Amino acid sequence: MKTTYREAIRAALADALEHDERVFLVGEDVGRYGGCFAVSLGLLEQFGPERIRDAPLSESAFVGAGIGAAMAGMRPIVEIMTVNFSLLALDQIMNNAASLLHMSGGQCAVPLVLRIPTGGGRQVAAQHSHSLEGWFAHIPGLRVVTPATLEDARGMLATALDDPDPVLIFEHASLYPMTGELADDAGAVDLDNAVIRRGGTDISLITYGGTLPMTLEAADKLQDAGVDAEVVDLRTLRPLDEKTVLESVARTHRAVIVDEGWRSGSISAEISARITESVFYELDAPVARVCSAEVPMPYARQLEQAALPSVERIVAAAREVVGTHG
Amino acid sequence: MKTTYREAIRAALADALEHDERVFLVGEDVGRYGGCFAVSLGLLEQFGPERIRDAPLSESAFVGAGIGAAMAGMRPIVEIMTVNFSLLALDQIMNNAASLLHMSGGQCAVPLVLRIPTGGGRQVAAQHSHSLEGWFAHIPGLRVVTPATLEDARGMLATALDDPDPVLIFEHASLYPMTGELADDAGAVDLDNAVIRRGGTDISLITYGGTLPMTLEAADKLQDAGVDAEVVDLRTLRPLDEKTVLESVARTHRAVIVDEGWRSGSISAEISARITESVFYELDAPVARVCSAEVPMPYARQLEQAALPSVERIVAAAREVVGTHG
Amino acid sequence: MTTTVDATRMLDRDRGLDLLRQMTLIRRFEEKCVELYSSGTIRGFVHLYIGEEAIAAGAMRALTTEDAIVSTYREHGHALARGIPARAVMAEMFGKVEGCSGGRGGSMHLFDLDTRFYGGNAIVAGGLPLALGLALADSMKGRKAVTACFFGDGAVAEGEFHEALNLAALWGLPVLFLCENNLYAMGTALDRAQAQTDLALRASSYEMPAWSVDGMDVLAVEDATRAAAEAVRAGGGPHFLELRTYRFRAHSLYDPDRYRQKDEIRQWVQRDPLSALKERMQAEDRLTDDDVAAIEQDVTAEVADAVEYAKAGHEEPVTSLTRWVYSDDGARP
Amino acid sequence: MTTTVDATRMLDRDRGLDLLRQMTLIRRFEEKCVELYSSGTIRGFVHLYIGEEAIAAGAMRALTTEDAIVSTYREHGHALARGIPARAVMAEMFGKVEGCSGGRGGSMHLFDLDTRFYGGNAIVAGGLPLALGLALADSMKGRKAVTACFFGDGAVAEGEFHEALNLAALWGLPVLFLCENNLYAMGTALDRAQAQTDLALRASSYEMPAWSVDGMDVLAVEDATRAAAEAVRAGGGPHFLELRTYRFRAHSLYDPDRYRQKDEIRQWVQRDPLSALKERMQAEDRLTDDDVAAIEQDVTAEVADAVEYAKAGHEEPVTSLTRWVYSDDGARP
Ligand SMILES: Cc1ncc(C[n+]2csc(CCOP(=O)(O)OP(=O)(O)O)c2C)c(N)n1
Ligand SMILES: Cc1ncc(C[n+]2csc(CCOP(=O)(O)OP(=O)(O)O)c2C)c(N)n1
Ligand SMILES: [Mg+2]
Ligand SMILES: [Mg+2]
Repeated sequence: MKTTYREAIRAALADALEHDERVFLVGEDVGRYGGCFAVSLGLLEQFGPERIRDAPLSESAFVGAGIGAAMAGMRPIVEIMTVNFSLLALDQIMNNAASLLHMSGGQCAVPLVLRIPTGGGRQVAAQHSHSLEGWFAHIPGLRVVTPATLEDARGMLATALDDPDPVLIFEHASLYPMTGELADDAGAVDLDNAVIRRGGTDISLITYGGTLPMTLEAADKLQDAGVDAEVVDLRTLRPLDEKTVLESVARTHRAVIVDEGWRSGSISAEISARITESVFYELDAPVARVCSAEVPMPYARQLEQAALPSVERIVAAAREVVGTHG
Repeated sequence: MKTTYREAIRAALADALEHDERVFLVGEDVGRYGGCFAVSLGLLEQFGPERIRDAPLSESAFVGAGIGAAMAGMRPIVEIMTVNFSLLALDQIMNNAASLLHMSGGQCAVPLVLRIPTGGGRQVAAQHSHSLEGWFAHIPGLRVVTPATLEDARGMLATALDDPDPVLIFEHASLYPMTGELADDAGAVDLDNAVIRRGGTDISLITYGGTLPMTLEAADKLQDAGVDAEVVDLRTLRPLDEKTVLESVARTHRAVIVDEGWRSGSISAEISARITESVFYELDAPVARVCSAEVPMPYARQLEQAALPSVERIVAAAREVVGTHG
Repeated sequence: MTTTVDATRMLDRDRGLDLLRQMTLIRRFEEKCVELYSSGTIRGFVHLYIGEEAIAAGAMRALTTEDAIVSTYREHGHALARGIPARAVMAEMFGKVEGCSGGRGGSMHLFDLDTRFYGGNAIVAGGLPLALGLALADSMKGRKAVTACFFGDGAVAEGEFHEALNLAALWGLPVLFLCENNLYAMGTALDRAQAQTDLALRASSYEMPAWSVDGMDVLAVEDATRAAAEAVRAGGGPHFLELRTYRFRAHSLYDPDRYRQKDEIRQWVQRDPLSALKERMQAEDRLTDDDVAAIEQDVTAEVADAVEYAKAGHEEPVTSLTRWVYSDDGARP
Repeated sequence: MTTTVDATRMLDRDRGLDLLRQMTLIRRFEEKCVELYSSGTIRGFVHLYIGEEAIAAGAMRALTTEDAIVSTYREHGHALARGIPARAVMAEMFGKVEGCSGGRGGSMHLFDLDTRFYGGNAIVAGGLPLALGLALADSMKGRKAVTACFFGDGAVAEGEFHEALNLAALWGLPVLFLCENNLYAMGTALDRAQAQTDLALRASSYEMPAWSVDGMDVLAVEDATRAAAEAVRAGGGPHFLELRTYRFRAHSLYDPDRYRQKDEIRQWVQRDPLSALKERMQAEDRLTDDDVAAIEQDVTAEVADAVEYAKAGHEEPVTSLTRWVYSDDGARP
């Protein structure tokens, strides 16, 4: 069936709401408005205001309420309109959602799902263009996933709802219109493994979320330049599927990490560090990174484009690493 | 003169308040109570309630007020009682303090100083033991410093106040009672350079803040074991003084990074990544890290001690890297 | 209590013409923005002020150049009424170096320190704490300035609203809170967001003088703002005005506006602040058709000029991408 | 309005003895904690409830086992009064596996899901949003439960307080907010933190029934809590009680308590809730010296037993350090 990333998530939401009465959706404008990215459009009519709950502008309160409801046996899906506003709920996320299970000696599990649109590229400037998913992955107790395909958009929610612990699903806003074929019986997918989206022998391009499409495109361009690149989609940023990444690098002996986060202290640094720690002697060249420039996102188009990862920057970095400047 | 880390900071505060009328201190219990770590004890009596301002429990409001006052030409020093509560002000820190200068095309500089006690080790459990200074260093627009000596405790504040941009000073709570000699004329110190606290030829131990003392102790232990370790104190986590770190590693060809932050996505990962990117061919062994276990801090003493970096763990990691298990 | 217009001032034709021109400029400027957005010249988020012009025009006329302004992402009207040249605002929408934020802010982040316009802020309620600080700085420096802080009804639910109003009242800061209550926060109606829908009552629970004003009546807005600002300036501590208004367009140029009844919109459009002022002036023989035509011509020319200026502006080279992340490169004031 | 004690109920001797025993247990338990803290057996932060016992004892007696509790870091009294065994609480203070949080929480994080005690929370106001969620879950599941949420006067300044009260009222959630107003947030007196010092008035601005209660009168607390809880249970939406009290000791065992007048403390100590109840019962011939002696003996034995139990408890091996970070290792309920 032909569908979009947006529709795939909506279908996953409808599924969950239909098959599990403990599930409900809460967030700003998820109901009457239909979601600021139209993801939940129509769900209010289908499931009613009890289960599709519009919340006031109170990020900390409704995220915390989701945590409390999860502790009491519900399976809340809380949407934070965009990651840019998640900072207002960070205390609830780190000090409660991520800590309660441990603080209570295993009593208070928090089966909460947070859906958080993320990413830049739409010229909405410094306060509305954050890519913080890799940053959230620093927090023990959380599971952080980044669907980058229609299958994952359709399948990660169900698995996240089955997880007894808090799962943050970061949806890159640029992916919502992504269109493609999806199996009619597409369903739950695992959240444990990174996946090799494209096999290759010369270099491993490691990425996730919003930058997967451009990384695949870069791999094609590299092919033309005689570089056979493997593309690894991390899918889950916490806990990292180190094994798949390390095995890929051990095969290709070279790696470039593509990450929309600001470079310093990004998840790309963690991956680079782990590669060095585990397969150092397999490396034929230093691990390289293609990240966002360390700047609050500027509005002007040419500046924003220069700040973000791009096919050109990925290709250049990869060629540098394989040493083929042909 | 004999003094403590706590007194050195208090002296720096008194100095600044005395010599610059634009300077004032605001935070929870900084006045009447004297600061929850007694750092500002006596300042209210000396400078009055206009300049030593007790704030209600409203982290977002008084941090934001500090930003606004800085924009209007004051030099506010805002104390967040501990880093554990800084999450409540993170929106103001990232979306305003760090972004306003850029968003305004260079018009709105924010000469704000945030003082933030940080760190674990006192058995105050999951919500009161965070070490997030390395995590804050991910944010462009901020300067993040971590005084680990009496000289830096005394001298970093003045330089931070001279900085036209926001500076976060993270004071590790375990350092407050640290006692030692300080020159009577001790004053401002630079915030640009990492410093080699102990010269060595076999391996570089790279650390900052609360873990500097144990790292120096570990270096002594290693000396006894025939390993001559160099100890680099980063001092500033953003922007990183890459040069000093890379030069040290280029000399010793081996590195262990010691960081109290949770391992995944910590600043130690960034340093490891930069070492690989820049001096890969100088490395005789993979870079190693000694960080905190990825767990919300447990209360029980033996568990907390096991979660934190320690002299033993540093020594073991260093010996592993130099391959001398003698 | 609702303020009533002092009739004697209505007799002032210049005042009426000034306000009419200001509101018309904002209206035509934004209509042009819609065009330019459709043609792809202006990008990002654009939040129109159409229907709410009386607030910016009336409030700014009651403030002095010493006063400071904190605004939101719906701030074209505030910026223009404060006196930021239409050229600089339009160039910002184009992302040009000549823009009031050097092209780095865009529609949601208009800044101009010459007029003490401390920017559009795109985090709902994020500007309130900044306003406290600006006011605190002014009072510590002995300036008699007022910090006027604009925000919407939706911001009232945020924790920062509560923290800021409490702190402003507690410290007696010279802040004038101007709440533009247009009855909706995106698709969420006021009564679906607030347990207490009387926002002036909400504010007065902080022991701060607060009252509601007809935000469609530019004269009422100016008078109320002047009265409140004078009280603040006189040391009366923070004051709060709820300005009752309505946005005639969708939340942003992204928004299909599915959540409002066409009837409701129609009724409010009948209270268009521009028409209201015109009718009032005409009824009192203070406005001729020629006046209206002159204003329209004048404003249309100003907007056209702004567009030309913006078109002719320069794109910042990507080589200076990381400029202004830190002040080292010259921003130090 | 302040509730008055219904005299007929005062005649119930068992009720008086029960409340007296409960308050005495909390008092002696904490006095023992001070000893153990000085000797280094108990570590970390310890916030004493001494002086405030009437609130925990009275409120918990008015709640049912179906109800849920959300507490703060000053929660020894809440935990004991809710029925968590002194043994489990003391073992937690010792950091032993047998502790009610497995030794991972300590004094500030006592948890017991068997009694629906959802924990001490050490972030001021951090528990309020959790209470909304518990209440929402109970109401969606059709349970007639009330979520009782304790917090201090200092929490009222936090943004989360505002967001939580608004949301609870807006959604009509079955939450009973119990504000323990002991006049200080660490060293900051109420009137130096709140522009609105009448906390019940502050709460009622959210259109929620709210009243103040003498928190030193255990009977008044129980009656008021019962009345409010019944109203909530009956579908009356959230209610708020301001419980006026005072902590006899410093904020924590770290605090030198420089900011309070000795006189003020002395006056409040004269209103010690334990003595107050004793005197009242004695005046009505409902209490003999033997009763008091029996309670003291009984409680002392319980505390001693708790200490023995805690001492005999086990330390979790460091090999299981990362247990409970995720549920995989068995926590899934
Ligand atoms: C903290 C935060 N949450 C969510 C948003 C997304 N958002 C932008 S405007 C808006 C509605 C604000 O409504 P209101 O305050 O009434 O202002 P109006 O748009 O009506 O002028 C929302 C939800 C945001 N910008 N900031
Ligand atoms: C968000 C946050 N800020 C600061 C602190 C530090 N702190 C712990 S208790 C406390 C005072 C709280 O006072 P109140 O709410 O009145 O409760 P009480 O201690 O009087 O029972 C403070 C400031 C904290 N734990 N959380
Ligand atoms: Mg609105
Ligand atoms: Mg208190």
